[in-house]
Amino acid sequence: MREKSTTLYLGPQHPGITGNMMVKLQLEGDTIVKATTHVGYLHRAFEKLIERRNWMQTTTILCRFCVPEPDPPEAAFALAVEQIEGREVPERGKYLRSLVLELARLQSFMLWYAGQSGSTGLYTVGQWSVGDRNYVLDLFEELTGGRIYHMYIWPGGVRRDIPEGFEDKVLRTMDYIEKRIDDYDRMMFDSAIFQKRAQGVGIITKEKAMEWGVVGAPLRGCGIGHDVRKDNPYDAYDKLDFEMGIFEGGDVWARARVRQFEIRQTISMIRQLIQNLPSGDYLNKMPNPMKWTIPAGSAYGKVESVRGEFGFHVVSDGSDKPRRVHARGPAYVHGVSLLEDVLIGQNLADVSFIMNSLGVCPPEIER
Amino acid sequence: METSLIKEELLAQQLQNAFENIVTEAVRKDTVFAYASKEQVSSILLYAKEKLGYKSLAHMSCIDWLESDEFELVYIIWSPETKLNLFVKTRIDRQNPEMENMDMIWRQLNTYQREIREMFGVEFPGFVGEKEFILEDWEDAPPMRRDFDTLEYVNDTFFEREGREDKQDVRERIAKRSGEEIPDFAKKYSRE
Amino acid sequence: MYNDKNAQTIVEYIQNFTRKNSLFMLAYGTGCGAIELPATLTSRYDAERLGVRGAATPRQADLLLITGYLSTKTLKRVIRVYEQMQDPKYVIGFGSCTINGGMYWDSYNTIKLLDKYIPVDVYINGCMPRPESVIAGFKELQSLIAAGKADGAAKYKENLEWYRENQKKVLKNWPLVEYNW
Amino acid sequence: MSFFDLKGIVRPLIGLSQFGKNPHTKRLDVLGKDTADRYRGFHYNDLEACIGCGNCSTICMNGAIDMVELAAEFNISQAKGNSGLRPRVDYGRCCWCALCVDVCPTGSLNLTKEYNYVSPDPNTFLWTPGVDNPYGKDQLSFVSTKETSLMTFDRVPMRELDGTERVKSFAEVVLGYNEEEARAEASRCISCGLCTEVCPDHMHIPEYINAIARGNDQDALRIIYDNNPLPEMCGKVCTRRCEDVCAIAVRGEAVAIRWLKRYATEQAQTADLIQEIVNPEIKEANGYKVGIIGAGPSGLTAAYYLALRGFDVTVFEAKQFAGGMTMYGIPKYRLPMDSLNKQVSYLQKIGVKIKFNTRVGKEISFDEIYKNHDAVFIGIGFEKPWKLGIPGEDLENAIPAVEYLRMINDGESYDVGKKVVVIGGGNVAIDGARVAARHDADVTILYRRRVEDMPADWEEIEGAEDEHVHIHPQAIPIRIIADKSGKKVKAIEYLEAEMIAEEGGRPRPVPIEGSETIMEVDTVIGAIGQEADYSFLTEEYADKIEVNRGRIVTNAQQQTSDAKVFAGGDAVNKTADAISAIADGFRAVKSIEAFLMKK
Repeated sequence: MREKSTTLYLGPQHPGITGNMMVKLQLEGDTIVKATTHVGYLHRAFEKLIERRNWMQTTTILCRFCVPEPDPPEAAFALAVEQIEGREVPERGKYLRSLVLELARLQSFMLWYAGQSGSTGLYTVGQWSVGDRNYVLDLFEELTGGRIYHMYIWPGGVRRDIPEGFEDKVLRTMDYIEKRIDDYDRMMFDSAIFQKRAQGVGIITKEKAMEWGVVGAPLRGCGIGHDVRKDNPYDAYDKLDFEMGIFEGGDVWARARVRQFEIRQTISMIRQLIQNLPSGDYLNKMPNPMKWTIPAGSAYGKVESVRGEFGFHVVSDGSDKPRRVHARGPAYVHGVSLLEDVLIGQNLADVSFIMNSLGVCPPEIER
Repeated sequence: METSLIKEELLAQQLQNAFENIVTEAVRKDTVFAYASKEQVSSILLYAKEKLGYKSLAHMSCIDWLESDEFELVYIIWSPETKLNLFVKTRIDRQNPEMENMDMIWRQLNTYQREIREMFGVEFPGFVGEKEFILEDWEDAPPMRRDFDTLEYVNDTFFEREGREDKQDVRERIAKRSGEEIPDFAKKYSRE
Repeated sequence: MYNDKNAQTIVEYIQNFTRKNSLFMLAYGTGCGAIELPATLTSRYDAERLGVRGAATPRQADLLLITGYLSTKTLKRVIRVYEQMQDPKYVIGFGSCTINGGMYWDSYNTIKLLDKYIPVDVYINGCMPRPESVIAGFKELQSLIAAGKADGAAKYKENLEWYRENQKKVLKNWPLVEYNW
Repeated sequence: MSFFDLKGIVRPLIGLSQFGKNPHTKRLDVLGKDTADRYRGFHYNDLEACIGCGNCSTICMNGAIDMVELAAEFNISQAKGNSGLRPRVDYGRCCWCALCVDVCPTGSLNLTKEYNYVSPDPNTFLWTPGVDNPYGKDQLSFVSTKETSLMTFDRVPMRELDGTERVKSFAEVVLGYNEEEARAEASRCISCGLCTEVCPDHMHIPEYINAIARGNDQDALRIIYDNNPLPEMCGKVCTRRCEDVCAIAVRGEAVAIRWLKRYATEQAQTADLIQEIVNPEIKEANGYKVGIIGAGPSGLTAAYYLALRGFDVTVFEAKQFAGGMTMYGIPKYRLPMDSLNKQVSYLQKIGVKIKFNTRVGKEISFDEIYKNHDAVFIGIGFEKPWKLGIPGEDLENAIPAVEYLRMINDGESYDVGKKVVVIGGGNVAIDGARVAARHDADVTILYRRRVEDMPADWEEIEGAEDEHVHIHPQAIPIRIIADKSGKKVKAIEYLEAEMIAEEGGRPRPVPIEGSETIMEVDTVIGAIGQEADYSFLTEEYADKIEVNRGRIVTNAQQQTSDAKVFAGGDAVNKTADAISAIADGFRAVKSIEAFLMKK
């Protein structure tokens, strides 16, 4: 007997949804037969606003593109501007940028731990990891002056040099967090509940992955090893020793394993960056921000954010304001067409679980 | 700098050989531009995808060149082998903006095309996708067009908190205090 | 004390005391300020000791947090959510965006003055507010409740016409459902 | 995985290991009191250090910062170079990006550690930093330093001839900016406009600098010609008081406003080109005739703008060339002759008639000018040098500096010999010294006060030192000693002085008794000041036109006690620089127009 189909609106106000968005589900029983994503609840028209901002002002609005991880947008924009302008970044600036990007990745991974485990009911991990994440945010506060929005990476380098004694603090924090991650893993990855929920759920096949433009951890979870940090190294990544986590399977479990592997790589990278931090200038200063013009041209600057490739297509017409800044976040690919496809055949209870593992971040989709 | 662009020059040459009437340019490290006409874009993208290994679509973007009455569409594709970014650029008429639907080449183009249709009003004949993507009940001009003035819209639609009317302009105040008369043609150089 | 006109009766006092110590906030991250809520609720800042904790649906919630900017599309849902909530209900506005538009002051898609659309009891300064500020906001709201001054919901009912007029100015094509609260 | 997964059930119990441990939860009473040293909280503005340039307001992309006038009780300085406005921040807009801090030229605006503020009233989020949070002074966190500021505090250096190279000829010392340097220098400007108030002529400085920064040199020139017809001269020798109040100069080197003006004027190398670029609108002739006495800066300015307004203008100049003191009093290595002549011939193209070699009172009488014109402008300047007032100054080789400079500029020769003493500390003295140095003389400047008290520009003083001119400060000459013939100078005797601070005044030099020194010299050049020569005013007019302490008395509109006669330049104002003279001329034009058109 065929069950009657039901339409269910999941979100925008729903405790399980990853942000302010909505998925319209066509259900048969509790199996999804069709999913349609609705976004736009967080549309702030950044790209329109940037038309009215000059280059310097643009750098401060960018971090709001993606709230859980605000630094990759800053870095991607800076890279694009540097490409157009031909501005060199001093070596120390490159290292500090990478340091900030890795710290941002670390705190974002910790937030992911909370989201991923929370959506299976393992709330303790969330209490731990979000509580411990504050130690990373403390580092940011010390370095950049802000907890979440740093506005630290500028075209040409970084905004301020590191304060005194900062290196020690970073290393101490890393030691602490490294110890704690093992606890999270025991709680989460060793848990029978999590394993059973994650394995074989939300599968993306290898063939589909490239075709659909999957990036980041979901791509590496399909056994395909691509990472912007390795492919097109930016900042100090060509001087760092790290590995990509590549796992087969393409399910939530594989993606979780990728992240489990990479959070340790991140900690090791932060240690390397602190140990090899060169001396010298940290910023190749731009001229007076009110009169700063960038020669006409366009560029695509991309960095690896925790959820995958984050890029900015920047077009300059030679004036003091950008002509067009178009962001491409990983969630733009993962959160709309891919999500609609992956959800088909899954259980209703797994929706927020899968969304967490794909790293769907609505503010990045609609900007 | 020039000497290190071997890979980029090679790609530019390959495309140049395969297509007539396109202009290619190895701009900088990892970046190659190809300027083509509207009709050629799909064949270039297919060629690059199938023959040259540019398997991944990184981005699709639309730029409004109000001055020359054109929209510029940019497709940025990336190859896992050469690790180069290829920009395929084309310009279409702004008055009657239409572009070939290409979401069968890359599925993600579906999302991009939906956004560009909504934000710029570019039509993609034959393209299936819900009309409303980000906006809801939008009745004005497509907002990302440069002739849509967001500040004007805001002043018409939303409120502003009172209590800030006593602000002054430094330049005007100085000019008033000293009796300086700034000629009209110079005012465009005054501080905003 | 009994001569003071503003003095509360014993019943009101007990009512307010219990209300202020169990604020269930609706889990609805309307904007970017929501990123500090996990931090506020978890071990380091632990807002739960103030009696603040999440509630899954509007009908169980007392507290609506508007975490920053509201796009017009979300405003529609927020109004709906707010009207579904049962009395007593309170609203906290997070950060610059709810006060005067914040950094999206010239954006065509976000509202600027939250108090024109729904009543707001407390505003928290910041972009975005830190967990400390959020907790300060909760405490301020608690003291307002204890003093019987957090009367946003009553205001909304009284001035419904005015709120509706403002809401309709930005929300086109939406039949505004009348809830029987 | 089997159905019964023991490991999977037991391992999560690791959570129990945290049991009994001290929690890292912060106590409520310490919450919010331990922010980082660099936290970006509320603003704090040092109201006294702030000059109200409004740069913070301009950079703020949220339109959160307004410049407002504060209440009188805060005693905000309304002096020139201070707009008297102070920033007010709307915390309903601010995003704490701190760009305002990083562009603050004075470093007065900083952020504090304080960030906690909650209120049920949304109208209380409008704060004036420094007024609403005076305690912020002790909580500064994200501060503006010279190193982290986005302002460029160092000037693009001006290329100059080398000191030893310079003394060989009268070639121009300063080489001028090239395009790249000019753009870089112009882009340092923050366009606040504080400088325009200090400029006597109120030139539109931010506008033309901005035009240069944006690459529109011709627009810049057009803006400059709006109220200054001799910009090339100003670009080379202006006293540039504008640079003293430059917002950037509070912590760094002022924007090189003078050199940028010079750069803009270099875009027009001939008079024809100036006309082509400036292309001023010349009004139809209105039939009024205006006579101008003296083709100095004030006279030429008045002539130019009157001509543009349709007046029939005639300038009477006693000497062979126009320019007045700028032609005869400034050595050619600072202001080449061609440069001035080019500007004058542009004025002539516009329709200004100049009668050279026509000294009023000699070739033509003042009476004639007065009667034949509807209005008269007097811009005669100070050409008569003051006397030193010491014995021996009538000797043959004791010569006033203006006279010496005039002779050299006129192409006459004057042998100063090997050893020269210049008396005075103004620009004229330095000019005299540097010119003498170019004639292979060993030059010493005697000045009553200290070097830092010298009224001359520091650049000129440095230039002189580069050219091996000795400066002997705190030396008061008492007599010049003649040689055996009794006609020529042999030596000069002077007293050393010490500076005695006086209450309420600047320190005064007091001679030290018994410190008389005699220095052998060939020539003494005196440069202690000049005065005007009013001998052309016949008795009839001398009564009508009031002169007080050597200066013609005018009202604020440059009108003298005779309604038909206007005056300007050194003969009227005390500042004695070219730009003030130009300002006088410009003001006079407006009042002449008002005076005549009203009739």
